[in-house]
Amino acid sequence: MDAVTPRGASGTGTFAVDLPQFSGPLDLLLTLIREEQVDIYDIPIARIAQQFVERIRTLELNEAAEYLEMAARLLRIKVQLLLPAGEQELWEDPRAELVRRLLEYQQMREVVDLLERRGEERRSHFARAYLPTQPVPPQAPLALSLVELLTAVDRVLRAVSRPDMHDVVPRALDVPGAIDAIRAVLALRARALLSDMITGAREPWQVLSMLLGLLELAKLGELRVQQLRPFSNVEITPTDRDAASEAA
Amino acid sequence: MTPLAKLLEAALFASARPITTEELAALSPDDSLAALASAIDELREHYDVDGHGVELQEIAGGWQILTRAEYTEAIERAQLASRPQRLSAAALETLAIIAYRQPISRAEIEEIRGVGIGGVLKSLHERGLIDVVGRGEGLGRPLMYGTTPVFLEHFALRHLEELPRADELAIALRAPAQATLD
Amino acid sequence: MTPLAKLLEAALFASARPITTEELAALSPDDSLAALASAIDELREHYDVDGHGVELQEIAGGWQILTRAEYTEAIERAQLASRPQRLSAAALETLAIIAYRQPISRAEIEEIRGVGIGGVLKSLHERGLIDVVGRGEGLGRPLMYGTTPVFLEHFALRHLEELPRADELAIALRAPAQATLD
Repeated sequence: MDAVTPRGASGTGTFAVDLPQFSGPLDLLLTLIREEQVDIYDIPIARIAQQFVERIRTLELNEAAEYLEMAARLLRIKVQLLLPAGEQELWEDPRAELVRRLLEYQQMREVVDLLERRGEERRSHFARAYLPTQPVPPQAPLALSLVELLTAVDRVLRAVSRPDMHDVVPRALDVPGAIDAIRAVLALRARALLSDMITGAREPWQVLSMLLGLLELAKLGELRVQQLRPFSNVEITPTDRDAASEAA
Repeated sequence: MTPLAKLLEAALFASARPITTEELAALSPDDSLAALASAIDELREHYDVDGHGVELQEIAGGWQILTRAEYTEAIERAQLASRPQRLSAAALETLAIIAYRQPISRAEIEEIRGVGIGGVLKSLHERGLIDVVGRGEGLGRPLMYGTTPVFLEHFALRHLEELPRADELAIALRAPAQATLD
Repeated sequence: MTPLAKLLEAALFASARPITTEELAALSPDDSLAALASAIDELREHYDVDGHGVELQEIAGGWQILTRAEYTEAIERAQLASRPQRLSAAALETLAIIAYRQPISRAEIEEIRGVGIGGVLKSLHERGLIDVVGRGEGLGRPLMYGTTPVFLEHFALRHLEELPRADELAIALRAPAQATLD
């Protein structure tokens, strides 16, 4: 009997395979909250965090990054709760975001229960299995215009022209282009900020090209790059060519 | 049975999937929609009243003949047909989220479930339960997913509206502002 | 109908092939063969006398429910008469990529679209819009797809060069991975 309840199995890692698997960290967290019979709006975070960490160790879930991330999140919330609250008015309960996610997850689980019931009901009926082979499956005529095809190309292009969040897309840097752009700006202005230079740059490779271009021009002595304070904007000033050669 | 009801029965028997009302109407263009509706009723009642091993169900915007649940066990025991596999918990959770939030991107689903879902999404797509329905506006213009008619068939739903509205669920999600603790 | 006749109907409906009398007997081991034979007769007569769109036939030593021949024509005609189908967004995007990048492998298309395209490829192929045009050089010598004469006909084009912006788009559609960092 003990082997089926996760609690009874703690300390005996070999039973892990017999335990109900969790579909994710939120599932595990919700299970703990139910087991401990605590209020979801007032989670005793220290206790739940400890339970959570213990459970992922017992279940050998510590391989899964998602569970570790949640464990870290719980510990961070615990620490935040220990810190003095400071300004009462501005204080926001660090558990709030977690509560929101748990409620959202719980709502989804309700839909899962419903789908499970409906799916099970449907599984208890068979559809017609024998289907006569039709000589040539007649097809409805196709409605398709060239405009639709070109619009589809557009959609594909718009999608591939921006790097995907999860993929590292190698892209050629355009340093000479950036150098031209910087020279053009400095020809008109005595002083420019880095933020001005990269406002038009929408993608990382453009920003990188601009940075490399700036460094290159600085090395050539065409301009000076200055940052007055850490994290402040970078100032770019063209060096007077004559002054530069005098100094040299 | 009327000739139209017989024709409907033949067409429904010839298909493993629900046939939409429009497709049924195309079977006999001379008959009115009212005549079609009453022939469908006639067939359903015939199966119910006369006592048949099959029944007529309204699914995915159409109609499908299915065996009655009481015979499933005997048929499976005699190995004349077998039930499809159940979906995994992960697949069901992902489907539930897509059904309620469609169109939705992979990242948004992962945010709600708290786990990566690459494999699940692929297998749901392969089973025809979900499809790409467009692209989102965000970074990288992510693919947006939605449910398909096969999803409705799998759960014997007439249409998506048959699922309870989000605010009808027992745990209605509070607005974020209300969820904060004070 | 008797309970046994209903059970037989459900089993025959759910089976993909004709069922022999022995197999039918396994459905309800408590019933005698005589009872089984009379239930089969009952079902057949019910379909014939009551007027149904289907009939019970003895085929290849077994029993099978089939739609009556008189309705097959109407069913096929109805499928023909159904309204023009539109391609899904996914199918359109895939077709567009193939049109401008042919010959192209499935893997390359999937790389550009970021999603599996098995089903889409199959339906475009069934529509006759694309076909296998050869094998690629890469690993496993993948099948390469291209558009067909049906595709050209559909747009009233004489050859592929008449596709608008053919050169420009073929270059633009190169997979991003092919752009190299220098």
